[in-house]
Amino acid sequence: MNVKIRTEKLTVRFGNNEALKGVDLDVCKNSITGFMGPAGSGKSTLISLINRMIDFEDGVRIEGGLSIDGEDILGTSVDVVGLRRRVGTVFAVPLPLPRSIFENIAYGPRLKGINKKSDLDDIVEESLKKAVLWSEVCDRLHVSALKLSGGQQQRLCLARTLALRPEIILLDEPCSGLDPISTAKIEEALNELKKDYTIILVSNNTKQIARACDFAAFFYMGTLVEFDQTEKIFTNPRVKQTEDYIQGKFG
Amino acid sequence: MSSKTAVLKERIIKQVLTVFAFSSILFLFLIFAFILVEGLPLFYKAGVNSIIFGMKWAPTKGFFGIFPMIVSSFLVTFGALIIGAPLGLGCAVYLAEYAGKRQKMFLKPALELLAGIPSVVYGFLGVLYIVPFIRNFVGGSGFSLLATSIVLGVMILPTVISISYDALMSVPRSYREGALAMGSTKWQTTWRVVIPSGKSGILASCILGMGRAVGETMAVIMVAGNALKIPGSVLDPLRTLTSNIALELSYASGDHRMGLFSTGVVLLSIIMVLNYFANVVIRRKVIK
Amino acid sequence: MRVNPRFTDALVRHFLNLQAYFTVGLLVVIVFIIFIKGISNCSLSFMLTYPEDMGRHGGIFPAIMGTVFLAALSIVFATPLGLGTAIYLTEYTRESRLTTIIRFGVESLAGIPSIIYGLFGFIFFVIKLGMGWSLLSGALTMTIMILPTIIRTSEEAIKAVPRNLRIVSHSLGATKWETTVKVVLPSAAPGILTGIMLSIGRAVGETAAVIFTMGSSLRLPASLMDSGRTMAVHFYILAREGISMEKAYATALVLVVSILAINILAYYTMNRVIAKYS
Amino acid sequence: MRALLMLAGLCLCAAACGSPGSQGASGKHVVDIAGSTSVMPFTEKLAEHFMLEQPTFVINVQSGGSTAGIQACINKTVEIGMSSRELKPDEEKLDEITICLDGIAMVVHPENPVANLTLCQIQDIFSGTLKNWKDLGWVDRQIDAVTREEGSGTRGAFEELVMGGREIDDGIMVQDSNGSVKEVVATDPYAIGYVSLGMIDKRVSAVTIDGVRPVAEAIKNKQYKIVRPFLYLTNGTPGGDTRAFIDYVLSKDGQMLLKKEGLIPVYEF
Repeated sequence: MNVKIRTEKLTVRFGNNEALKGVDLDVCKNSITGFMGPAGSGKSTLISLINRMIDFEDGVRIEGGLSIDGEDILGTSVDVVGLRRRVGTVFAVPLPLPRSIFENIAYGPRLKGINKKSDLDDIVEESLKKAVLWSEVCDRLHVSALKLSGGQQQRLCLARTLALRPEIILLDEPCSGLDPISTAKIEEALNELKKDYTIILVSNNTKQIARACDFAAFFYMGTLVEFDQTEKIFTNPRVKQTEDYIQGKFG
Repeated sequence: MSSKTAVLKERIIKQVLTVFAFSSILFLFLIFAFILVEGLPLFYKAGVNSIIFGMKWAPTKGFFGIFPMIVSSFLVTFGALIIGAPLGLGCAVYLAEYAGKRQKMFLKPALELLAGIPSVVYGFLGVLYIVPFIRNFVGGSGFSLLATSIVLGVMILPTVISISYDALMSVPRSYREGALAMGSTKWQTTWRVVIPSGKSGILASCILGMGRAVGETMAVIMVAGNALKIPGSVLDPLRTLTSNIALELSYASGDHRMGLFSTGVVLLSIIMVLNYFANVVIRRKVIK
Repeated sequence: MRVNPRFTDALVRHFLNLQAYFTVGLLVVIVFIIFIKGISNCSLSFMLTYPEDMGRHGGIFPAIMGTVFLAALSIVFATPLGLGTAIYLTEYTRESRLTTIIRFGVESLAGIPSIIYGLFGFIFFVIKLGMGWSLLSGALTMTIMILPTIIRTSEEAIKAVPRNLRIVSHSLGATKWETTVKVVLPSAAPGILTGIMLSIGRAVGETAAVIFTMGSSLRLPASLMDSGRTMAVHFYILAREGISMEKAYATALVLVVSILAINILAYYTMNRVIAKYS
Repeated sequence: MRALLMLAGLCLCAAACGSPGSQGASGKHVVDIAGSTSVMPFTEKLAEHFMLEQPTFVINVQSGGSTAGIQACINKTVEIGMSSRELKPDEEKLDEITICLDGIAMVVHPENPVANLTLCQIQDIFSGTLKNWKDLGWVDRQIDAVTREEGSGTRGAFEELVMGGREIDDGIMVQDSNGSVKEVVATDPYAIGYVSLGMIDKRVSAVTIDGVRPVAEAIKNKQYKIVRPFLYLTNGTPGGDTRAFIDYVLSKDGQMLLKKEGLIPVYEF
């Protein structure tokens, strides 16, 4: 098994409130790992550590280690901007920038210094195709992204992340506001993408985790309760809490 | 671009922006420094009392008393408040509580445009219409405390209206609904619930209006008559601190000029105190 | 006798309504007087010709240009400073003692009356720095005077940009500055523009601070170090010295119409912003 | 937006430079003049005519007051300072040139029937002891007297030549230029003030003082005593361009122009 992301005794405190309590976790390369758990369980906090978006929060204290490819990413000397180009993020609500579809996707590549029109054209087409959106928007790339439907916007966000050519993709409850058809399309896209990327999917929807993920992690109150292959977790959980959560007894 | 240069660039940008942000402090410091450096020596030379409480202003003969001007500045300020505040508050209450959406869309910008009219235009119209009116129908030369108060009263309207309007609008809807649900009429609700809740903002609007009136210059020079005595009635001419500076600055040299800067020091102090009070009042509201 | 509250309510409503329309009426009357008295002397040639005999005859071309130069220069100086300050306050720092001090500075500058700016500009730029009565002295003084307006409106506009847009930009690997320039400022542009236009209006209408720093030469300023006269100053001198009431009204008309136009444009832009975010 | 503004600014600059008014600025003949608000209007007029004759010259005329003009001249910020008062001892290092004499006239509203005042009555009015027109044989109405501000050359001359040591009362209205004094007198029927003789037109009427009319004749034969010189000041002997303008002012054309404005020329041609 090829470890991409590893956490060691990772603890995060917001003031007096412990959001993560000593989490040890290995995320495998070229797989989809699902994070599940009720609200406030710490799964989103872990995500925001991996892309260091946690820097925008006040009063955070972090202990323990977090590494990508064996390289620590929590230190102060880490090149955060470079890190975020390696770790793409799709947020819970679709957040297109107020500009055209094309420019949304070209935003990341342009920041990297890619400005040649033909290069950008290629990247945009490739990313949209991977996000299963190309056929729907190929004839109106210069229309404002705000004009797309919610499901299309979320796939646009996925495409925008792919255009960065990242190694890791974090999806923070990407389907929470979407209809079943759009959700299916996103899951379809993810299944194709795992060949090239390491994907982490955060979801409240246990069925989605069961459908889409190779591995699943269950968080509760900041603790990693159980982590294993999806099949095992869903058929034969070791901990009672996990079983209750999967069966919908709380959450 | 390598990440190192990117980090460096960010750091430089942040430093430049910090410098920019401190420019306001720097300017404030420079203004105070230069007004004080030019104005304070005279307080030593002539004595604080003989300036602030001195009754006689004849700087070329060594008299630097600006007490009458301090009094006059306050007189016109209160005069402006007496004329401008009720009208302004009425407008604000109407806008916030009574006006319909369409009416508001027309009234609000129209009232704010009053702030855009240059002060010289107010002064000009004051000289041409208000001063002769007072001379012909009330008495005196027309250049008077009354004329100045009217002109300034109109000039502070936009300040009073917009700030007390904001204060009234920030009173939560639930307060109004609660009172209306108990069977109060609109006016009872406004008078007993909304206005008391917006009290501090309304007070702040009046204090800031006072600041505007104390600081106004050109319009005042044109209608005040600029006599050096403390006015004995509303029909007497008077000279404010601001107009003293503007009237004589171009002719002054030596101690005379210092005297005008001393006037500036006193004016600046009054303004800072007013602003401080306005801030205190507003902050108290925020804390509440 | 008890007064029926409904009756009081209706009475008060009408009274307040009257007050509001009376106040708007003041604006209408002011503009109307200026218009009626000024229009007969105001023509294109009035705006494009040079004054003669101290302004008793001829036009106000140099005063219009003086106004344009002064406003343009002060905006060119004040916008980077003001926008930079606003960006610093909103994007680059958290609320702290430092920001309290900076905000205190901005608020204080906003409260200082224009005659104090005139005094300061006169002693500092005109005399101590030896710039004399000049376009440059006037523009620098005006810069400080309009700075608070630009800072406040820009800050409001920048704050109104949804936080999520910044998060997205950062997640795509943008630095803070890239996020600010590419995402935040374009979204805040209309609000910033409003502030700039209000400042232009302020510079155009100002007299006290300008007359002691830019002087009152009626000639067209040919360089930054030349003295000049703005429309407001020209109008003040025409009216106050009784040089020509006709020309004074005509100048006032040009002055008031341009200020109203600038302000109306500013409100229009601002409303578009409000519509966009609500 | 900024770029747009700058562009607009540049266009305007270009347009401005193309216009005839500033063409001279690129040439060498610039003379800066500043000082007394009393002398300013006349200098402005002289400059206008001079520049018509000599298109390569640019004469910048600023008001600001006698003292400011003298200071500016000492600092060499201007070539010529204008003054409507005599120099004080510490200012005497400047060279002074009298360009003309100016009478100070007492003016009232044209509807005012009071046509003559004694010097003593004027003193009483301005020292605040004589307050009602009734005492001068007109209606029972307060006198709205207007004086000039402290530091003004005209006020200085008025205090010296009329008040004779008595102080101007604090209750008297103050205006800061000849024009604004005239404006008050022209609009207020009960006002009285003093202005430069050259300012008088049909909107105000000048009263006789002790029976003497304030006209050029009376000033020349020394009957009318409220007279002061208008001075041009230079720091050292004036150079070419400055000299050329001063020569014009003292020439027949210049002096005739001043005479036409109601001032008393120093040279007769």
